[in-house]
Amino acid sequence: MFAEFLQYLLSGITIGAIYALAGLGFSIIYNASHVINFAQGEFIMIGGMSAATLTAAGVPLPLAMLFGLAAAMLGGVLIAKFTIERARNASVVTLIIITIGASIFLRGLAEVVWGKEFHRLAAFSGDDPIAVMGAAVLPQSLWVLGVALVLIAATGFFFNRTLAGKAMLATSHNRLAAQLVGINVRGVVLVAFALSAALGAVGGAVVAPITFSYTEMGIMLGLKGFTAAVLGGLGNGAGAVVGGLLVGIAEALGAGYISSAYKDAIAFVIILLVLMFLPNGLFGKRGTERV
Amino acid sequence: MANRLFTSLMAAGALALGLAAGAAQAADPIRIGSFLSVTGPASFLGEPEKKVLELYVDRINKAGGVDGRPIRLTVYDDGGDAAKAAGFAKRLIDSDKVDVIVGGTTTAATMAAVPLVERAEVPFISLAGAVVIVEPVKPWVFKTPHTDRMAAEKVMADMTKRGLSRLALLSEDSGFGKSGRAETLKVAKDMGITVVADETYGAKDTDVTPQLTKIRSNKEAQAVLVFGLGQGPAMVTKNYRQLAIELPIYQSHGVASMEFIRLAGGAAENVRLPAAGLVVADQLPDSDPQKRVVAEFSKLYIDHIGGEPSTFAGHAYDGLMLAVEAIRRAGGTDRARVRDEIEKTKGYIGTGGVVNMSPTDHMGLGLDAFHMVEIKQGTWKLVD
Amino acid sequence: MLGRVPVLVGLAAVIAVLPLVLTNNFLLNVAIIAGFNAVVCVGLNLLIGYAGQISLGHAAFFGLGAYVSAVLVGTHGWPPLPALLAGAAFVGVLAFAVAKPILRLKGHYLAMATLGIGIIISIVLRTETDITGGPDGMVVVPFEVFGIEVAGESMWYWVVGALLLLAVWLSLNLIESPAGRAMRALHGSEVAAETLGVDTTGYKVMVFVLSAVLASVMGSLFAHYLGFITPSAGDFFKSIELVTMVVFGGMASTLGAVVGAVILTVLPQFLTAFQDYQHMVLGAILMFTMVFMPRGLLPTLEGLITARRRA
Amino acid sequence: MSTAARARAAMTEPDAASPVPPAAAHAGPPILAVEALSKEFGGVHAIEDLSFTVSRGRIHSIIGPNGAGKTTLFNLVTGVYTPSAGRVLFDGQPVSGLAPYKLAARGMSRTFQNLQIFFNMSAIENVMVGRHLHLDRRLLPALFRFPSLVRKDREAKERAAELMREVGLGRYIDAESAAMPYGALKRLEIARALAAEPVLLLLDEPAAGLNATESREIDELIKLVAGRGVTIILVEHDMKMVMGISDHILALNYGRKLAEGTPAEVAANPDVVAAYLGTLD
Repeated sequence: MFAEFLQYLLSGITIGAIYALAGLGFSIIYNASHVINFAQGEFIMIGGMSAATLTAAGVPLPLAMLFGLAAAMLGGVLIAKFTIERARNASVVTLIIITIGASIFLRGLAEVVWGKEFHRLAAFSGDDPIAVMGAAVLPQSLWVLGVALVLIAATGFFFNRTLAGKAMLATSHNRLAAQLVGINVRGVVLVAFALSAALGAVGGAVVAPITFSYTEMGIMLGLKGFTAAVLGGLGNGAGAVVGGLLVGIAEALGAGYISSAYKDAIAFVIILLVLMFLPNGLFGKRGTERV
Repeated sequence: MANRLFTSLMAAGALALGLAAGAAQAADPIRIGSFLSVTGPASFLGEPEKKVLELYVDRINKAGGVDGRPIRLTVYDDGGDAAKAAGFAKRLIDSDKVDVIVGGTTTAATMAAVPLVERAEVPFISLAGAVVIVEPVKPWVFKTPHTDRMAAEKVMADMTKRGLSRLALLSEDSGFGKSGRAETLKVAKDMGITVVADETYGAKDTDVTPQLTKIRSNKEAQAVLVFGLGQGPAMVTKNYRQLAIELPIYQSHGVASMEFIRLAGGAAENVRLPAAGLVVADQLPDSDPQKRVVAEFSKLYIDHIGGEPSTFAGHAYDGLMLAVEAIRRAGGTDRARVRDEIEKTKGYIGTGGVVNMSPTDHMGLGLDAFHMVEIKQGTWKLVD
Repeated sequence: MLGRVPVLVGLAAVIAVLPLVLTNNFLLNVAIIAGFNAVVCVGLNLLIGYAGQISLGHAAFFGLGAYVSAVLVGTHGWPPLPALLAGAAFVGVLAFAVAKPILRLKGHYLAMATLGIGIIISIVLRTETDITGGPDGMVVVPFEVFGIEVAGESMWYWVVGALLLLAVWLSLNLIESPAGRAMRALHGSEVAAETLGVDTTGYKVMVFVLSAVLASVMGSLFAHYLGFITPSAGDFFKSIELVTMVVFGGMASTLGAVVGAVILTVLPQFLTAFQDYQHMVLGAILMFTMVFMPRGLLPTLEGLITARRRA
Repeated sequence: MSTAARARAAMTEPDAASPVPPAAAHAGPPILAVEALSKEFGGVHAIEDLSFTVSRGRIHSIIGPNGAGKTTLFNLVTGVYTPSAGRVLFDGQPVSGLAPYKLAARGMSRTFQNLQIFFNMSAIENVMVGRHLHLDRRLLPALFRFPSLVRKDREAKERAAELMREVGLGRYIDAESAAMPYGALKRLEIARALAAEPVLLLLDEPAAGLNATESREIDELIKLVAGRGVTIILVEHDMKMVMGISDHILALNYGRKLAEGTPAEVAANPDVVAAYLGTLD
């Protein structure tokens, strides 16, 4: 009984960590530019695909991951530079369509470069499950959790302790004021995209041994990341992380105890319930509209 | 103003489409059409199928075609979606005006196209597994792979041999998986096997541990049968090992591809499944009539496409050959005569076995061509 | 802005002349599917373009309509027309029930909620295998009404063409009426509209239900036309496709929605010629059209033409 | 009321909710009474324990330094905000908690300090939205273009054009609102509010950002409207204008009433001078 619960909980936390990384990516970009980047999932895909295909070609894993990281960051910066920056004043829907276009483009590019088949990435430290109180944990799950933890802590450090990070936060609070005190707000948008892409790419690489890599792997992960970010309150990084873990755990428990077929629906049911009572998410800023 | 623009846009679009369709009216080729799941969850079936069709059509054309007529092959990717498959079947019939269709990677795609080919009276050789495709017999529909019923029978015969009688079933929510589940339940009754767990998983699931955790907790189960195709079963197999389940695991013939072993990695060890002789060609006795055909196909595949040929590649080859032979015998592409000739196929030795069709059997394969294999050290090992 | 009459006459002329160049059933088939999409987009444009409310889950209503028809006709032996109406009623009630709580949300939160509803509905369609046939879908018999069977591409072409004209006429009528102005006003400023007596919640709900019901009706017909239906008719990608058509053609332009639907239905058919590159090309076209014409194709072209005329 | 009922009310009863006709001035209870009204935002009292009345057919001004709570008060009176405590009576009926559109149906109309123009519509369409309550608001007649609806719509358009000319926007009748200058948009809001034929009109800084000539024109306009029996509540920083046209003035500071009375009385009140006029210098 307890072993079963623990099994569900552990798989929930593992996948939740990836949602948290994706959600954090959404939040960072949202803060810098008020854009919901629907291509966030593609950064995960680029990370996963690079790691899987390059290691298969004999490249050492760290190098392959580094390449994926660089490729995703380049992709992110190019999207920011050539689309988002130019379409600053477009409506919310138009911006959504632009990022969806970018996501289709990146997926198409990946199909050309890597093909449409599924790729396998060997687990970083073997496939032998570790028994934990009756539940079995893959060593890769620990990699996912560890890497996610480090990335989240590093992101937190960047925004709270470094000048560049503080400048980005300032920009999200008041773009004009930030501009006036000499912050390069355009640069901020580029950095935000690069940072989100980096989070996604590393997340994709560590999760690939669990999920396989394929060009469509980023779609659902991206949507769940968006759910995590909204659940935590858009623009609230810590909220997105909590949101991601909540979604992951709820999903795994739901799949175990309610219905595995409805697993993917659980995240969306939660978000709808939360939005009905808290229109700005769990930790979002509440405020009355100024007229 | 914008109206005029709209008109001309529409007209230009229509015209260009018309030209694209019309430009191909050269010579008098034999038109073979295909819709395959080159992408999506069944891509590891569809992708080699496409490559094989292209390779062999090319070879036939280089060798002078069929009775001097070249083959023109049109392949569409249905992405694993049955509605898309129906759309492409319509396009093949109405726009490309094909003489015969060889395709339909999945059962769902096949079944979606069936009413269309029946209405248009186009011979259609499906590459999908479920028994519903040919039972009841549909005049214009044939298939090359073994059925799911045969797979279930083969698996349960093997279980009986090993003294196992209680089975946990985990089937995919795809057409193949659903049909496989139904057949398994039916066959189990006849063969004295009890199904003690009956779970399903989604073709695109990336985590099947919840279902497997339930099976693990089921103390009655003695063996597990996974009925699905493509990457899903590879995910199941990985999760199976992750949960350290000790029971013997069987898969269906829907994973008889090196791709499965590659994806599942070490987890695939000791998995048993029924498969066509193709994957164990070198282990077949020399007396086996298939041996020569299969060896030749494997060599060509490895030389021109690369990698190990899967049974799915073989299904596509068989389908194409059955069609070409029938056209040759019919002396042309008259659809009704081609259909009749496919139905009269006797003693055709293909990668799937020896094919003997009849008006009541549109597949023509016996259980003898189906082998139980086990995955050992990352490759296929013939069990019987 | 074009007047109502020239738009309607022009569209009617195009629909009448088009079969002359659509020389085979496949081309007619593409035109018919474009027509289906166009009608749904005309409805969706009322919601997104005019009332300013995003919906990233609209295909779910299309899919639901299709499945209600498919199930009632196929499994329960209903005649197609009552099944279509039952589907529309069901979708109408469902849309009405969800509309109030979610339409309070704004911007990205509304996008999230509609996306969630769409995905949940499509998962239900995919999962309730016993009713819907699961991911593999189900066969649907031809549409038949008053003993006449609608079958064959040319017959469907005229049916869909007539429906498109009707939808455009209704849409143009609505936007130039008090109800339509109220709906546009709440897009411009919700609080101002309220203080002028506009029941903004009521109108949001109204236009949401209206566009959902239109999608449902077209979904029902689409199922009969195709003869086969899978959950992909109502999934996330279809929703995104519909929104993209509206935004690409031009928000708050009825003709723009039609143009967007037609181009984005026909384009992928051309792009199959690019084989492996087709998704890259589609993505690039979407991105750069929206970057350089953020208002969409038709409004931007109209703007250019007016500017040139003035110059 | 449920959404269902609201939607139905909006769609199916075109005339049930038409406003009170311009009432007999100077009769009956005060048109507006505010009783012990409070509004808090996260612990901060924007309005605190405020009471006052507005009698019919007069120009009633509200003054106070920035942050005194004037706009909050407008939002409370028009139903945009719900009060934390206290109540608002409109025409003798308690209306706190009613949606703005219902207050509009009872004859209340307003303009905004920060423009709330429907920039996605033409100028004349903006004014026509103001006629909303007097038109056929149902869906079906709209979809099928019932002749009666078309006829009333045409009349509404003529009336809107007339109103635009009245407020001095004659040359913008065919303009897109997005292309109009600031001063013209201020008037457009007034024309739009007047189109509703309100009994009570709340103007939130109608002269802000306008030059002296434009200010004077707005001044004349307000007097003209008041002259027709519409009660006006005015929030304005332009003291000259306020002192010139108001019958009655309410001075606020930090959400509380500082003083009340005729312009002369308020101007002479030492508290007001200290809190407000003093800062003007």
